[in-house]
Amino acid sequence: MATRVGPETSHEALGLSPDDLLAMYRFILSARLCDEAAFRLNRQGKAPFVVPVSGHEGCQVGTAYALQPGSDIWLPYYRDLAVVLVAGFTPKDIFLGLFAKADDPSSGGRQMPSHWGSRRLGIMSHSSPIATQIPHAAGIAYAAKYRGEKTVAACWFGEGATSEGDWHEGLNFSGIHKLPVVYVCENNHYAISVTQAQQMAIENVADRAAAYGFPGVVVDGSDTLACYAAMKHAVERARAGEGPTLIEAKTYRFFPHTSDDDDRSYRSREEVEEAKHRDPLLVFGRYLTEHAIADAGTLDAMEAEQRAEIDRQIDEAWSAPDPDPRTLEDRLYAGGGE
Amino acid sequence: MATRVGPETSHEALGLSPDDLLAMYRFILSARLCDEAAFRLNRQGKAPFVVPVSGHEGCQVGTAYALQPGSDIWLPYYRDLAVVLVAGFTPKDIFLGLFAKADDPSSGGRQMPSHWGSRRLGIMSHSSPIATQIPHAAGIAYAAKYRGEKTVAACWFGEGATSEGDWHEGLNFSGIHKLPVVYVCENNHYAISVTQAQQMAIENVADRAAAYGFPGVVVDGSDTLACYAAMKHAVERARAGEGPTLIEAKTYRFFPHTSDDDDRSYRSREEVEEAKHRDPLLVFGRYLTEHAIADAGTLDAMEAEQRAEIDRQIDEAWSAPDPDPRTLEDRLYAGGGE
Amino acid sequence: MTEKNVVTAIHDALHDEMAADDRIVVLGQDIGVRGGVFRITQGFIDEFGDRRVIDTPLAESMIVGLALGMSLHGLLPVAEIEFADFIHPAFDQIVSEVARMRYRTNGDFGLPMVIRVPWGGGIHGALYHSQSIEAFYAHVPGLKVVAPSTPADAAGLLRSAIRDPDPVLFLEHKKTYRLVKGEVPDEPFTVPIGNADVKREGEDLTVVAYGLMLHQCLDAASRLEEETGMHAEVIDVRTISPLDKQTILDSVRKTGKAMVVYEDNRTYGAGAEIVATIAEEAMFDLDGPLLRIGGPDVPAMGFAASLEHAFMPDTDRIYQRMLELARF
Amino acid sequence: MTEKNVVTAIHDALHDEMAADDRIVVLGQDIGVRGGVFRITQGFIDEFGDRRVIDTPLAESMIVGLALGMSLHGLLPVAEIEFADFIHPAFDQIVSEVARMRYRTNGDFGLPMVIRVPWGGGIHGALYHSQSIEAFYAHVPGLKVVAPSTPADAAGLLRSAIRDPDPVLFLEHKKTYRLVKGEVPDEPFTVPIGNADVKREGEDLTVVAYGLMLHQCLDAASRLEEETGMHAEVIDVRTISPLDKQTILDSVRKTGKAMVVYEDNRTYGAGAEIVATIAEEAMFDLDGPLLRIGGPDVPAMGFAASLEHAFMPDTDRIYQRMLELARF
Ligand SMILES: Cc1ncc(C[n+]2csc(CCOP(=O)(O)OP(=O)(O)O)c2C)c(N)n1
Ligand SMILES: Cc1ncc(C[n+]2csc(CCOP(=O)(O)OP(=O)(O)O)c2C)c(N)n1
Ligand SMILES: [Mg+2]
Ligand SMILES: [Mg+2]
Repeated sequence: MATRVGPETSHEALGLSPDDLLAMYRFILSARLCDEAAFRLNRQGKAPFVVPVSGHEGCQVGTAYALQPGSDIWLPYYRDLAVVLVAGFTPKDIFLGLFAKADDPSSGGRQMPSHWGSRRLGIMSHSSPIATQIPHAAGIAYAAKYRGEKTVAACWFGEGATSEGDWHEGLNFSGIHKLPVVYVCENNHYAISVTQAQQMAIENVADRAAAYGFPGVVVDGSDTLACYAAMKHAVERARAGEGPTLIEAKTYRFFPHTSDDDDRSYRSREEVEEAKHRDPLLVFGRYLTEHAIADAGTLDAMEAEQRAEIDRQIDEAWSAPDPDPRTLEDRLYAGGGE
Repeated sequence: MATRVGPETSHEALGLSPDDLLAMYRFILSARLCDEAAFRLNRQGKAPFVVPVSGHEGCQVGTAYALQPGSDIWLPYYRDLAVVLVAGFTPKDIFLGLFAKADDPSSGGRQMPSHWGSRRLGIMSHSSPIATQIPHAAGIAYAAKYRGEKTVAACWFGEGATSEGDWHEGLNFSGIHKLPVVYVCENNHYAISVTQAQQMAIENVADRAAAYGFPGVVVDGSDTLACYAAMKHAVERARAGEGPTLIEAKTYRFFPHTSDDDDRSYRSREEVEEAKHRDPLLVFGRYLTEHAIADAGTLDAMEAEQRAEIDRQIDEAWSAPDPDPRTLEDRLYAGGGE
Repeated sequence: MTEKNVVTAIHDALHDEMAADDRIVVLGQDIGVRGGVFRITQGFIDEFGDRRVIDTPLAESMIVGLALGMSLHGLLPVAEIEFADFIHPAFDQIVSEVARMRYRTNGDFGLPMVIRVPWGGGIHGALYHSQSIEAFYAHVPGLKVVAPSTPADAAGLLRSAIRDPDPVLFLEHKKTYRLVKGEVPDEPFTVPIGNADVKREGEDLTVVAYGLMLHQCLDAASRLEEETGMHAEVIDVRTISPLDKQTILDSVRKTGKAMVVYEDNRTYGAGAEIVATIAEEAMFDLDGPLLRIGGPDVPAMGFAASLEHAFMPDTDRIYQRMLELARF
Repeated sequence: MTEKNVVTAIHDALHDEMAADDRIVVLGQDIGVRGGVFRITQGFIDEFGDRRVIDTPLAESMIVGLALGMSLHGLLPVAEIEFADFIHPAFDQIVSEVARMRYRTNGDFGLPMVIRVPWGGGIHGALYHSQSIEAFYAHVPGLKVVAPSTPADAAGLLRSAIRDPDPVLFLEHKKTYRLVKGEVPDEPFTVPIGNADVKREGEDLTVVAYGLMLHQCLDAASRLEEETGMHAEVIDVRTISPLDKQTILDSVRKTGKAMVVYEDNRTYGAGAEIVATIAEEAMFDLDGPLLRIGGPDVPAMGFAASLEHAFMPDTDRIYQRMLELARF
């Protein structure tokens, strides 16, 4: 059975400085503001397709912040806007993708928005088919171990992804070889409209870790520090050669699945409003003020400054060039076009 | 965690009559003799390909005997010679398949030997790709429940099969819908040469049932009655609408994987000989004599009579006609050729 | 007769079949309260209940394997794969299991079942929501592959597929869903699987297509008539496998010129078989080159409008090639 | 030069590459102490250890996905699928992931990796140990598909595949493994991917083939010469994708007659693309019909010797068609 981590009370115990906490808050805030801007642009007809993150920022930043940018490997899925911000994406990078511009670092405008990737940042490119990145994470972790590195691979996915065969096959291999990989399930209880009860007969995805011989951990996804604590421990285990961990963060998606979805058909407005009481942005903001890391004024100032900065970067992204149709057949194979 | 069943001491407690016990012994014996004959024919060049059962007969007959021939559904895999005997195959049916004759009930000589199937007997046809029949079992069980039948679907496979995505996907769905299906893993600790330790990081396959919300049971595969007891209980649960069970029978394969395999490269002769001390045929024979169900003489007589009968049926099968090459393109679609 | 778009035609035909035969169940992702991402099963859950309208876990191989099992035990499953791009995990179940059940049992078992799949580009779907998959499955003996292009054909072929004793892969081009409208008979009519259809008669050249490309070819053909007075005969393949060679060859023998148009990657695509068939069986009846127009050999189309547009064979390009060929 | 069969040629080339570059790892089922069911990795586990020779669980999608991850992180994986018939569960990983990594990242990521696959019939493999799979993968942009037919080509192409910056599906015909022997250079030579090879020169007709069929065509060609004095030019496709059109078209333009032979199900098979290419680009150079010989459109071959024999295109049938065409 999976263990539970948190609620986390003290950041000192986790070795997090006030600056760390402010940096984490800034990532959460910035992801939230990118989301709002993306939907605004969608309504303005400037962004045909948006994948929201709102509600997931806490568990994304909490887990991602425990990794080592530059050396560790990130395998996010489309929901992970906040993860890639921690990994090194700028809001401009996000919007270059949203507008499918030639300079979109993930795919040069070839993939849908939110299909992240960057060799430079160690963010592995993923596709739309769900759960295919799970065995990739195992392969990367195997290679890292083989090469004697201290690298850890971290892989994020939703609870729906756990139903795919690839998920099972990838976790099984990771357990057999005690690979340095951490699997993070962002359980928001819906796969588009399919409920968790229709997806699996169990309450905790983390309980499945037992089937693969490694620990499973359940954590409150709106408690950013609890997520950090769980991830920090899992990353330490992985680096120490003790093998994988499956972390399940219970979270909630505040917006429809994507800008193409209408969630009123499958969940009540009351349920959605109720969930917002555990908004990770509020919860973490409260922690900062209560622990005198920052006062309300500082946070408001940060928000204003972030807003302005993001709007500036959106303008830059918007005015960037579109992909040249003559590049359509380029880069299918090495040396194929520049 | 999986529960353990057995050792089973009293057949009365299981509602098995002496005749039942003798029938079960006959199936085990007959499967064993078919195996020996098949290898003899292989050496004589009359059977190009043989898949042995020896070692597995106890768990196969023990589990299969708890089903209702005629109404329940069988989804065996290639190792399950004894299962299909219980389901209604005659030795002649087995050898018609071994010789790839036109009257082979499974495929008319189209499939490899031991790829069982018979609509009349409710044995679902399977292919060579491992684990594909797992979701089929779920679909059949769903249909049976939908139609309000009391039918139970039983599905057998090796521990290697549990690594395939289809295995995970099929069990997951079965658990969600509490389907009337029983999954039986014949864990002989090898997938050809791949050991269980290379296949999974856990000791008991049955422990994986917890990931799907239904019970897992571990049983000694050489204890035929223990296997029967576990299956009987699982079938009752299924009929009562309480959902699936995963039974894991710990067993051993006495011969190479197939007549094409050479197992000396991956396991010691000592290990094989050691395993034969728990030969289900001996164990069950001992039970019969110790409980005065039959004396040694009766069992020897039964063996002699079985041997003669099987040889007779082998001769019939051998002299049956080969498939007519002009039927090559028949029965691809309904109405395509007679 | 009622005018409908493709979505409504499929929705209504599926609905009426389900209402008439409770062996029919539908299964797939988001087909319940959500009514399917393309709204094909809108309202089904309320009318037929969740035992007949099954929201499955996120596992395509399982969806197909489950449907197979249901079919073996007396149901008539109609499975939906949310997008053609996501059918690939089910490749083994379809190729090794579904397509082979009857053949491998020498006719002992049969598998009446339908797999519905929204496919094709032109909807801003990028690399993984735009793919054509017909070439992979048309090559699989034991599986029938249909690809209607009009509301009436979609309704009639879906009924035939559901009533067929063998498995049918039913391809619905996403771009035609709401774009293409047409008259659909109100009675439960069927369109036979295995028959191509001459959608426009002509004597100057033969154009063979299916899916969205059929409509682009029809547009190009009208333009050809308006601007040059020449007449292209446009054939809608409709059933990709088994291929209706006769209808295609009869037309080619009549016009003496042929071109094949498809959206999928050109090389080793389904159009190759059609061209090869014409070359093998009617080469001496040709008095012009054999032309093929297909998508470029890159993975589907990019998300950027500029890339998507550059990928799709467009009416103008088709028209130009028609003109060359007709003038040849 | 040393005479070797195909198994030894592949074993030796793979061994030497691994000895020279420790980024290379092999993974698959039973490739460790068992040495692979066809003995390609015989002895590797002892020499290279179990970190470089990985016996995987029974999960093909995972094998391919794992290799992809290894390649992304600096290794050069050579994955083995035990039989081509069992590659289908990995279809999604190959089509959606392996083949698209470079394109979808606009060149940011590359995937040097090889997937070795024993394929083809004639070995009593029945429906699920005899399949041809080239048609499915040749159609996938981003993936290179090679199918050598001789020991030397197998060794040379395997080295090229391992050194290629992009993913290569490496098809090894099981029947040729021990049947076909030939001289193999002892130095680490390579055979370029993308070049077909004229295995026998001739001026009377062109015969295009690969795999086991190549050898049957060569036999038929010698018989044609002995019995009629006519000369067939036999082309070994070697790389199915990207297809070497030039070599094929040059030959067809020279001989004016062409036939394509393959073992796979005929319809929508790889041969269709070759025939279509010849029809589109060289029709006016032809002075005879375009012929195609392929396997029947049923799922692979039956286990019964009578059924297997009836399935495989045999030398005699190939010879008869050659004769007709040459005489045309
Ligand atoms: C193989 C595959 N099948 C179906 C889809 C369509 N699809 C896209 S997202 C999604 C739901 C995923 O849910 P979950 O894994 O819980 O992640 P969430 O969106 O809830 O964060 C589905 C079904 C897909 N992308 N890939
Ligand atoms: C998908 C697939 N991959 C590989 C194989 C080759 N193969 C045949 S049997 C086998 C081992 C199966 O082991 P297990 O499931 O434990 O059953 P056992 O033979 O031990 O009874 C393998 C790898 C196959 N048949 N199908
Ligand atoms: Mg979810
Ligand atoms: Mg086993």
